[in-house]
Amino acid sequence: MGLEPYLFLSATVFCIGLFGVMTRRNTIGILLGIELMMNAVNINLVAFARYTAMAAGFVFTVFTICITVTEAALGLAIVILLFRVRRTVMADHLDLLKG
Amino acid sequence: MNGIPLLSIMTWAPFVSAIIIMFCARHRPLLVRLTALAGASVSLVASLIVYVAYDKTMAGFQFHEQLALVPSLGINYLLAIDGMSALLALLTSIIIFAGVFASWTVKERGQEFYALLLLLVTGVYGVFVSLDLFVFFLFYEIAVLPMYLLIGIWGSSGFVKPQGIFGKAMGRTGVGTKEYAAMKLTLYLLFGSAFILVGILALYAEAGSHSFSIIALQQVQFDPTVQKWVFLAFYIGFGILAGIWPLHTWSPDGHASAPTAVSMLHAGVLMKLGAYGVVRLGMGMLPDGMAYWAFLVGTIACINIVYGALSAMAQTDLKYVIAYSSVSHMGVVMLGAATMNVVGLNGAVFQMFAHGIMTGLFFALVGLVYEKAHSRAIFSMGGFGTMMPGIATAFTIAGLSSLGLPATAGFIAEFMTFLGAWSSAHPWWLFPGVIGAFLTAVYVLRVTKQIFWSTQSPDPHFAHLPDAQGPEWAALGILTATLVIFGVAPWIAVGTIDTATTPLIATLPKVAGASLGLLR
Amino acid sequence: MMANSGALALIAWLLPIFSFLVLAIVFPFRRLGRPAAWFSTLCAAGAFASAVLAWRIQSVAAHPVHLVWPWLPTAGKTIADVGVLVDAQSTIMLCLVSLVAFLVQFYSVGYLHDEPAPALGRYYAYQSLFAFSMMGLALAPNLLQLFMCWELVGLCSYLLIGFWYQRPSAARAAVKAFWITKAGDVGMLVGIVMLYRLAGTFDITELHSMAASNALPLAGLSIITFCLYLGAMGKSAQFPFHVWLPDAMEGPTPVSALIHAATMVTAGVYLLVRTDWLFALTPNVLLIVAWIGAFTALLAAVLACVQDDIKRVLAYSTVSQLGYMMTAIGAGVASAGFLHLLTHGLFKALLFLGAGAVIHAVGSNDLPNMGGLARRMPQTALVFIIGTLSLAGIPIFGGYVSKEEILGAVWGAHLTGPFLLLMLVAGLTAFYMFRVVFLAFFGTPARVAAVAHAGAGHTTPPRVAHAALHNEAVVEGAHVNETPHAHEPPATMLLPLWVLAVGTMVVGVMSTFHLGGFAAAEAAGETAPGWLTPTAVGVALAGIALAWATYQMRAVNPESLANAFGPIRSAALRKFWIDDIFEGIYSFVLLGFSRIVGWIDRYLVDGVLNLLSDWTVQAGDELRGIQTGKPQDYVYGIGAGVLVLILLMRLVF
Amino acid sequence: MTFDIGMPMIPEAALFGLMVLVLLIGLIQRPASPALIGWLTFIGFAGTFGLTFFAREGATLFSGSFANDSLAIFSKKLFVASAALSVLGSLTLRQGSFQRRAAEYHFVLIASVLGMLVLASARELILLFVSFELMSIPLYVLTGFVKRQDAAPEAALKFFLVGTASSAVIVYGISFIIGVTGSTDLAAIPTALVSNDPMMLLGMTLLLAGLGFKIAAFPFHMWAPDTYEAASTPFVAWLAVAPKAAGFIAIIRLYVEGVGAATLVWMPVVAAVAGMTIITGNLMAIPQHNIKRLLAYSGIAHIGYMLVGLAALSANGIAMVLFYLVAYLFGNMGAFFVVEAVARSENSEEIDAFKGLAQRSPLLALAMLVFLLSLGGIPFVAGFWAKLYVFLAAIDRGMYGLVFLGAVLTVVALYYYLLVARRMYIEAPVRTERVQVPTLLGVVIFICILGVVGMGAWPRPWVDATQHAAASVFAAPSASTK
Repeated sequence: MGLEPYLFLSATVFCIGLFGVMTRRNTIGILLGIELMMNAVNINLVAFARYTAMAAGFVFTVFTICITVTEAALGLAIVILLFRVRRTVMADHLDLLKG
Repeated sequence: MNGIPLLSIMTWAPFVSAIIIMFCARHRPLLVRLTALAGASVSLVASLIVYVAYDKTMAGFQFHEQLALVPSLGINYLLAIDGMSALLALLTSIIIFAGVFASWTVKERGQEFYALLLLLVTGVYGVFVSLDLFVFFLFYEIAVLPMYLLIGIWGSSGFVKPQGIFGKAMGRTGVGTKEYAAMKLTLYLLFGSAFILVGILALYAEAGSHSFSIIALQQVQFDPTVQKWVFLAFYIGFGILAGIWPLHTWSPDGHASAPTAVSMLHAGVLMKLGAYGVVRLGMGMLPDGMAYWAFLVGTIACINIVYGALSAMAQTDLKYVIAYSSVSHMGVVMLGAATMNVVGLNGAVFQMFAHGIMTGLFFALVGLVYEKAHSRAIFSMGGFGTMMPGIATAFTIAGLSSLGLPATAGFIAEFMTFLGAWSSAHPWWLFPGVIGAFLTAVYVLRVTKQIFWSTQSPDPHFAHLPDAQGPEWAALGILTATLVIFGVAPWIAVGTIDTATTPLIATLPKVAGASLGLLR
Repeated sequence: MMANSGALALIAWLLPIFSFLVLAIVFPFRRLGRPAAWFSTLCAAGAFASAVLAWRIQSVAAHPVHLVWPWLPTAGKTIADVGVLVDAQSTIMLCLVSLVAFLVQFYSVGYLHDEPAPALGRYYAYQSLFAFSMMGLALAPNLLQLFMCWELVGLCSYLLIGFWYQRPSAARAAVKAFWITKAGDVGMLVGIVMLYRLAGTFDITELHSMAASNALPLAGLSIITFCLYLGAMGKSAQFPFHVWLPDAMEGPTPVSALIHAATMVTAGVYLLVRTDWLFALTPNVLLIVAWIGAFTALLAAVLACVQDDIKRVLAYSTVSQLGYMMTAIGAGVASAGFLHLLTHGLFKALLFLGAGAVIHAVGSNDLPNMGGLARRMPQTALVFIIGTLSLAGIPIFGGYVSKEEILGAVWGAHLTGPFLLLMLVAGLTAFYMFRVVFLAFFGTPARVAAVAHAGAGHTTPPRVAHAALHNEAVVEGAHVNETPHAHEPPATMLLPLWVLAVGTMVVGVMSTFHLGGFAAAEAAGETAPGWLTPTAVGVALAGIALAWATYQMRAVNPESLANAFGPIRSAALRKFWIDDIFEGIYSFVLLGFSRIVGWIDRYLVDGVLNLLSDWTVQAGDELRGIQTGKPQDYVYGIGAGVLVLILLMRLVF
Repeated sequence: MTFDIGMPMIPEAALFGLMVLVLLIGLIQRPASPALIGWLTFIGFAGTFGLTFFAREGATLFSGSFANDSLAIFSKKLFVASAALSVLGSLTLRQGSFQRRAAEYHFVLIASVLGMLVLASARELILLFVSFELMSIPLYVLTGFVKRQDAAPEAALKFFLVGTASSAVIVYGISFIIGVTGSTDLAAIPTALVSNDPMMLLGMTLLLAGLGFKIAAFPFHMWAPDTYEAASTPFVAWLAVAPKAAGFIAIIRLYVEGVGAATLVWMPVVAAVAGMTIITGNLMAIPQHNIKRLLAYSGIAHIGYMLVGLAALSANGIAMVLFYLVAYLFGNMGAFFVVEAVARSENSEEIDAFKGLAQRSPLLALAMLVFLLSLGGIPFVAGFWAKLYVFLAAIDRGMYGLVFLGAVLTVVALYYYLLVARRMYIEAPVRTERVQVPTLLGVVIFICILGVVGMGAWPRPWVDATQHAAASVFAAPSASTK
C-alpha cells in the first residue's frame, strides 16, 4: 500500500470533521468535528513520516495531539460558561452578535 | 533669499496661529481673531515679498527650500515658487486675509472655526509652493479635509425637493442639508485625490528615478501611453476640484452651504488648486498626455462655461448663483489651459487669480447680505442698494468682473483665454466662451438688479438693513481694489505668470491647426 | 509740438479719471453732493480746454501722434498697449465728447439740484467715468483699448440709465440696454480676437498699413468685419438691436443728451469710421451696413411719429440718425458719416437738453401735457427750434450739410434702395420733430396734468413725483388749460443750451458756405447731382408743412391722419413687436432653457451621483447579511475561502 | 556560551519569568490586587521592551530554528509595546471579574505575547505552529474574560470554534508541507515550491487560508466584529493589532522570506484577497451603529491595505506593511482607548454616544478625530504615509488596478470615519458635562497621539527602521534583492 490511500483517508476524515463542524447544531458536536479534523492531520503526518522516513512527522503529531487536547479542554470550558449564562449550547442560538 | 525660508514661513504661519488659537486663545474671541489675523498677515507679507522679489528675468523656480524627509524613498520637503505659483500664493493670502475679516462676526465656536480655516490655508499654500509630488499631495489633502467640519458645523442647510428618476436615492442621501453638502464635497474631492495619488505613484514608478521632485520628473521623457493615462488620472482628479462637468455637483451644494469665509476660500482658492494641478502636473510633466487629451479638456471646459452659466441663471438662491458661476468660470480656466498656447495659459492662470478674488468678494458679499437680511432668496429681496450702498457697489463690481467687463481682472483673463482659444487647434472653442460671457452678463445683472438696484422690497423684514461695518469693510475694500487694480494694470500679474507659462508651453508638442507662432 | 498734442490729449483723457477716482475713493467728498459736482465739472472743463488745444495743435501738425505704453505682456513680448493715437478724427471726436460732457455736467448741476447729495455725487462720479471712457475710446490707438473703453461706456450707460433705480422701469431699462449692447459687444470681441489671429496686432495704425499694403489675408475677413459691425450695431442701436435706446430714456435727461444722443451711441459709427479701410476690403459687409442703416433710419422715424413721450421721440430720432450715419459708411464714404456724427452730436445734445428744460419745467415727459410753452420759456423754445431745424436738414443749420453729404454719398454709391428710404426718412424726420415743436411750444395743451406744483421743486424725478403724489384718477380728472408754473430754467441750464445752439449754428453756417475746415472737405467729396439738395430740402419742408398743418393749424385732423396709416400706426405703437420678440427670447428661450439645464443638473447629473452613493451605502447594508452571527456560517466562510484560494492557485498554474 | 544580554530568547525568558511571577502572585495572594498585578505586568512588558533593544541581530539558537533577525526584533518590539499599552489602558478597568481574577487575565495575556515573540523568531514549522497556538489559545480565553456577560461567552465560543477550525486547516496544510519537504525547516520551503508539487501548493494554500483567519482577511474575517464588540476594549485594542501583526510576520516568514522569484506566484492570490478584503471591510463598516464593530470592519479593510503592500512581495512592500502595522497600532489602539473612555462615561458603545463630544471634551474629541484621520489616511498623521507607502510598493509592481481600488475605497472609509466626526463635532451634545477620562487612559491616548502625529510629521526614522527590518527578509542567499 502506498502513501495515497492514507492521504485519501485523512482527507476523508478531515472532510467528515468539517462536515460535522458545519452541520451540528450542538456545540459539543462541533467540537467533536474539530477533533476529527485534527486527527485527520495526525493521520497525514504519520503517513508522511512513515513513507518519507523522517522523524519530524512523528514529533509534530505529538505536538498536535497536545494542542488538540488543550483546545478541547478550553472549548468545553467555554461551552460550560456559555451554558451557565445563556442556558443553551445550540450554535444557532448564538446570534446576539451579528451584522 | 538670504536664507530666510520665506515660503515655509508663508505656509506654516497660519498653521502656527491655528495651534495657538486651539490651545492658547480659548474663550477669548478677540484674541482668536487677532491671532488669526496675525497668521494671515504674516503669510500675506511673506507672499507679497516673494511676489515682488521674484526675479522675472531669471524665470523658473526660485526661493528653493529643501529638507530630506524620507531619503530612502526620494521624498523631500522641497519648496520653490515660479511666476504662476507666486501669483496664486498671493491670491491665497489676499483671500484668507479678507476671509478673516469677513468672518469676524462668527459667534459660535469661533476658536475652532479659525483654527480649521487656517489649517486649510496651510494646505493651500503648501500645494502652491511644494515641488515634491508627495508633499504636494500631502498638502492637497490637508486643504480638502477641514472643509467637512467647516461646512458641517458652521454651514447652513437649504432645501431641495427630491424628484426625478433618482428622487428616491436623493431622498435617502439627504440632499440639501449642510451635512449632505459637507460630506459630498469632502468625499468627492477625496475621490478625486484617489486618481491623483495613482497618477503620482505611477509617475514615480515609471520614471524609475526614485524621485518625487517635479523638476526631476519634468526631465523624464515618459512613454506616451503612460502620459496618456496618467494625464487622464490627473485631469479627473484635479478636475473634480476644478469643477469640471459633470463632476462639479459638489461645488454648488458645498459652496452654498458653507459659511462665508469658507466659501470664499474654497471657491476662491481651492478650486484653483485643481486647475493648478492640471497645469503644473498634467501639462508640466505630461506634454504628450496634454496634447492627446487637449480636445477633451477644452470641450468639457466649453460645456462648463455655458452649462454653468445656464444653471446659475436658473437658481433662486443667491449663493447657488454664485456657486454655479464658479463652475462656469472655472471652465474658462480649463479652456485656457486646453489651448496649449501662452496667451491661453496666461489667461487661464490670470483667470484663476481673477476668479479667486471675484468669487471671494461675491461670497463675502452674499455672506454680508445674508447676515443682515437673513435671506438668500433672490426674488424676495429688492432695493437694497439704498440701504447698503457699499455692499451693493462691491457686488456690482464683482458682477462686472465676472461678466468680463474691462478694467476689472475678469476681462483680462477672459480676453486672453479667448485669444488663446481662437489661436488653438480648435478655434470654435471661442464661441462657447463668449456665449458664456454673455450669459454671465444676463444672470449677474439680473440678480444685481433684483437685489440691489430695484424697488424696495415691501417685506418689513428688509425695512432697515445696515451697510457693511468695521472689519467687513476691510474685506470688501481689499478684494474690490485688487479686482480693479489687476484689471487696469494686468502686467503686474501677467508679466510674472508669463515667466512660468512660456517655458511650460515650450515643452508641449506642436499641434496641427494651431496658429500664431509668436504666441508659442 | 507733436508731443504736446499727445500730452494734451492725455491730459484731457486723464482729468476725468482723476475726478472719478477722487469721487470714488474720497467718498465723504462725494457724498457732499454739490462740491463734488463742481469738482467734476471743473475737470471736464479742463479736459475740454486741453482737447481743443490738442485739436488745434494736431490740425496744424497734421501728423498723427502715436503714444503708447506696453500693457499686456505675453510670451516675453507685448501683445497690447494702452495710450493715445492723436489724429484728425480722434481730436475732433475728443473735442465733441469733452464739450458735450462738460456742458452736460454743467447743465446737470441745475437739472438735478434737488437730488440728495450722495446721489448727486454718485451721478458725477459716473459722469466722470463716462467722460474718461468715451475719450479713451476716441483716442484708442488699438482695437483692444477701443473695445475696453467701449465696454466701459456701456457700463456708464447702464449705471446712468439705472440712476433712479428705485423706478422699476429704469432698473429694467438699464439691464436691457446692457444686455443688448453686450450681445453686440460679444460679436465685436469675437471680431477682434479673430483679427488678432489674422494680423497679429491690435494696433490701428499697423492694421491700417497692413490693409493698405494688402498684407491682410482676405479669407475670413468678411466674418471679422461683420463681427465688428455687430458690436457697432449694438452700441449704435441698429435694427434689430435698437430696442434698448428708447428705453434708455429712463435715465436723467442730461444723461440721454450726453450718452444716448451725442457720444456713446455714436461709438459704433466711430468704430466703423476708424476702421473704414478694413471694411472697404469687404464690400459685402458694407452692403449689409448700408441696408440695415437705411432700414433702421426708416423704422425709427416711423416709430418716432407715434410717440407721445418727448424723450422717446428724440430717442427714435437718434436711432434714425444713426441709421443715416451707418448708411453713409455702408456707402463707403465714412467721412460723411463722421461729419454727421459731429453735427448730430451737437444738435441732438441741444435737443435733449432743451427737452430736459421742458420736462424740468412741466414735470412730465408727455407731449399732451405740454403746449404753449414758447410764451413761458421763449429761450428754450428758440434753441429747441434751432436744433429741430438742424435735424430736419434745413440749410444754414447744423445738420444740413452732413445730411446732404450722406444722401449724396448713398446716391453716389448706387444704393438706390437705401437712398429712397433715407429720402423718406428726411421727410418723416421733419414731420415728427415739428410735431414735437408744435405740440410742446405752441397751441394749448391737450391734457395738462395737475402736476405743476410738483414742478420745479420736486426732489424726485418728475415721473416718480407724479406717481407718488397723485393716483391716476386724479391726474386724469384734472383738466387745466395752462401750465402755470412752467418757467425758464436756471442759468446753469440755459447756458449750455445757448452754447450748443451757437455751436450748431456756427457749424451750420460754416459748412453751408464752405468756410474754414469744411472747404477742403467739400472740395473732395462733391459728387452729388444738383437736384439732390433741393429735393432733400423740399422733402423736409414738406414734412414741416404737414406737421404745421396737422398740429398747429389743425387743418388736418391728427386722428384721420392716424387712421390713414392705421395698420402701420398700430404696429408702430407696438414697436413692430421687436421688443416683444426680445422679451420672448429672454423669458422663454434664455430663462426657459436655463430652467431645463438647472433641472438636469440637480436631478440628473447630481442624481446619478446620489444614486451611486446611495448604492454604496445600500451595498454595505446588504453585505451585512452575510454576517449572520451563527458560528457555523463563519466556518462556511472559511470553507468557501479555502476553496476560492485553491481555485485561484489552480488558475495561476 | 557565556550569558550576554543580546542573546536570542532573552526577552522570551524574561516574559516567561514574568508569567510565572504573575501566576505565583495570583496563587499566593487571594484575591490578588489588580493594581499590583497590572503594574507588575506593565513594568515587565516595559522591561522586555527595553531588552529587545539589546537583541543582537542575526543571532540564532537551536541550530537555526530560532533566529533573531531584524524582522523578528522589530516585530517583538511591536508586540511588546502594544501589549504594554494595552495593559496600561486596562489598569483602570473596574469590572468585577477583572478585579477578582486580574492575575489570570495578565497571566494569559503574557502567555499570548510570549507566543508571539517566539513566533517572530521561529524558523521551523513545529516551533512556528506551537508558538502560533500559544498565541491564539489565550486569546479565546481573554475574549470571554470580562465584559457584557451574555455576549462575551458567545463571542469567545465563536472565536474559539472558528479559530480552532482554522487551526486545523493550518496544521492540515503544514502536514502536506512537511510531507513534501520531508523537513520542518522553513528554509526547505522555497526549494519545494520551485518543484511545483501540487501537494506543496495545496499545503501552502491551506496554510494561507488559516493565516488569513488570523489576520482577519476576507472571507475569514467574520470572527472579528463579534469578538471586538463583546470583549473588553483595552484587550480589543491589542487584539486588533498584535495578533494580526503576528499573522503577517508568519506570512512573511512562510511566503516571502527566502522564496525569491518563486514568491511571485502568490501575488495574484494575495492581491485578490487584498482587494476583496478592502471592499467588504469598508462597505460593511458603513451601516454600523456600534463604534467597536465599525472599527472592527475598518480594521478588516486595513488588513486589506496591508495585503496590498504584501502583494508587492518586495523588500519595500514588506517594509511598508511593517510601517503600516506601526501606524495602525497607534491609530487603532488610540481609537479604541478613546472609545473606552467614552463608553465608560456614557455606558454605551454606540456611535451616538459620541454626539457633541467636541463641545464636552474637546481634547478627547480631537484625539479621536486624529486617530480616525490616521486610519483614514490623512496627511500629517501616520496613516497617510502608511497608505501611501503600501500603494507605492504596489505600484512599483505595476498593480495599478489594486491601488486605484484601494484609493477609491479610502473615500468610502472616510465616509464612515467622518460620520463619527459628524457626531462629535457637528451634532449637539445630549449631555453637557465633560467626559471623565481616567489619568492612565489619558496617558495611553496621549502616547498614541504622539505616535500618530510623530510618525506623520517625521516618518523618516520609522521608514528607516521598517526598511531595515524588511531587509533581513531578503538577505537570504537565494533572495533577489530588489
